[in-house]
Amino acid sequence: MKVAVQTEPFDLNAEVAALYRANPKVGAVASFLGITRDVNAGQGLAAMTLEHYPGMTERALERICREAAERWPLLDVTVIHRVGELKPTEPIVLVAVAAAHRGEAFAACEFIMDYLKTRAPFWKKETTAEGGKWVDARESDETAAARWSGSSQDRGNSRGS
Amino acid sequence: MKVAVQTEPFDLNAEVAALYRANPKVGAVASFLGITRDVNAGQGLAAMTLEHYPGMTERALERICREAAERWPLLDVTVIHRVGELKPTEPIVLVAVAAAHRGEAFAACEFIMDYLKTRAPFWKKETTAEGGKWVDARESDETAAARWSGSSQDRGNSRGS
Amino acid sequence: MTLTLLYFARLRELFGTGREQADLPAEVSTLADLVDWLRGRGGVWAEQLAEGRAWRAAVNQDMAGPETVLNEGDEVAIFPPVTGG
Amino acid sequence: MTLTLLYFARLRELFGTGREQADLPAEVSTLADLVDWLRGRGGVWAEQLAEGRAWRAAVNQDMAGPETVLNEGDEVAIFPPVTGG
Repeated sequence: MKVAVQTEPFDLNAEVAALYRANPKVGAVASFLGITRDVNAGQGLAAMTLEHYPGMTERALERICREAAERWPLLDVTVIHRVGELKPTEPIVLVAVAAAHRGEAFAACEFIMDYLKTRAPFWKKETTAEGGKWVDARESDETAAARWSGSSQDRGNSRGS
Repeated sequence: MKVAVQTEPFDLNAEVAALYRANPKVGAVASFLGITRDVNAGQGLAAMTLEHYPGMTERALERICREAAERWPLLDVTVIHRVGELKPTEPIVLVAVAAAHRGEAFAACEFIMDYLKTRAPFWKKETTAEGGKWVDARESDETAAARWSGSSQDRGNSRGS
Repeated sequence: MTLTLLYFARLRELFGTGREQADLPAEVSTLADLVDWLRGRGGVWAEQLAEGRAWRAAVNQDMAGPETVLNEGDEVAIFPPVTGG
Repeated sequence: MTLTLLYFARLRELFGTGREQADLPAEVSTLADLVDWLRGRGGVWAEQLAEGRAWRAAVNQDMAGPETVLNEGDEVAIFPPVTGG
């Protein structure tokens, strides 16, 4: 398991290869890349600045990954989240999950993203022509995280590679 | 949309970057990498050979991607499937889906994989110490594909990036 | 009616060919008829295409069922359930 | 009781500080008490931490609720709902 919070870009090839190269049991790697969107379609967003809570952020990400590993039979997990200033079309976050079969890899990857969005202390500030603006939390993110409570624990266990 | 069937390896970085670099509306890229597992954990699988039905395979993959794009608001899709001889821990297939938000990217990526597994004409043959053996189809793959029929069309539309 | 018949994977190996041109008698009009006619060759053909064996077929590169009507010049492929990914 | 208080993002900017040591009166024993005490500062404190405003808190780097009991030396962070990813 690897959890990192960093200002530098990451290398998707290297991060994903690290999950399957060393372990011949890996049949599936599901990954998610979050990208800085230019919501105004080129008209305004110059940059996004990400603030975090050093120490707690890493703990929260590690806890989220452990919870995923308790729910599904995972072989490895990597979470990298960038902080500081990011330009439009730059990757912000990578979540990559290795498993024997695809069902659990997909489910765990989506679970980790849903929890990261609501429980990991990061805050985005958009810089536009009019100045800086803190991004509001989305209620849909709370909804997405909430659906993993309750009866959905077996999701992804019954499917093939 | 890009669909390719090829013997050569592919570059995950380049393929994924092509989905988001040119389009500032992309906020999410969900991707799946299928890897040649060494099911005997090092004791036997020397290689996997993938056969396909040239012409029909590409048509089937394109149709699967179009179906995904009809179900979810996608911004781009790439599917690359390798054929020929593959060694353990080598990637076989890449499905990468770009969207504004993560819910639809995850759902479409998993949908495409589930359909690819049951409707795209590829066949795997394992070469072990005892000789060649065609891999049997898994019933769990039929089950995975079947769950997309019916009422699940809206899956992934209600969630954030 | 003349058809191009393609076989893949296990069936290609067992039938000893991946491609043939077949001249079919007039009573063959659907995919089910064609498979029945192929079974008539006996041996591995009868065995592999027997009732209850899992095989799939495509006509002109689209998945097809037993009732699919065949036409002069069609490309008909018969193969095991797919196992890609 | 002395606590380390941390503020992040919008709250850090509005409060004009990201970190302070606070000496609290004896009647402050829970997170709810602490927030009530901070509201007593008036101005942006009363405004941003008012009932109905969305804020979150962590005690010693774990998410915490109003009933969480505070102890000498605790690190208490107050911040807006998170927006990473």
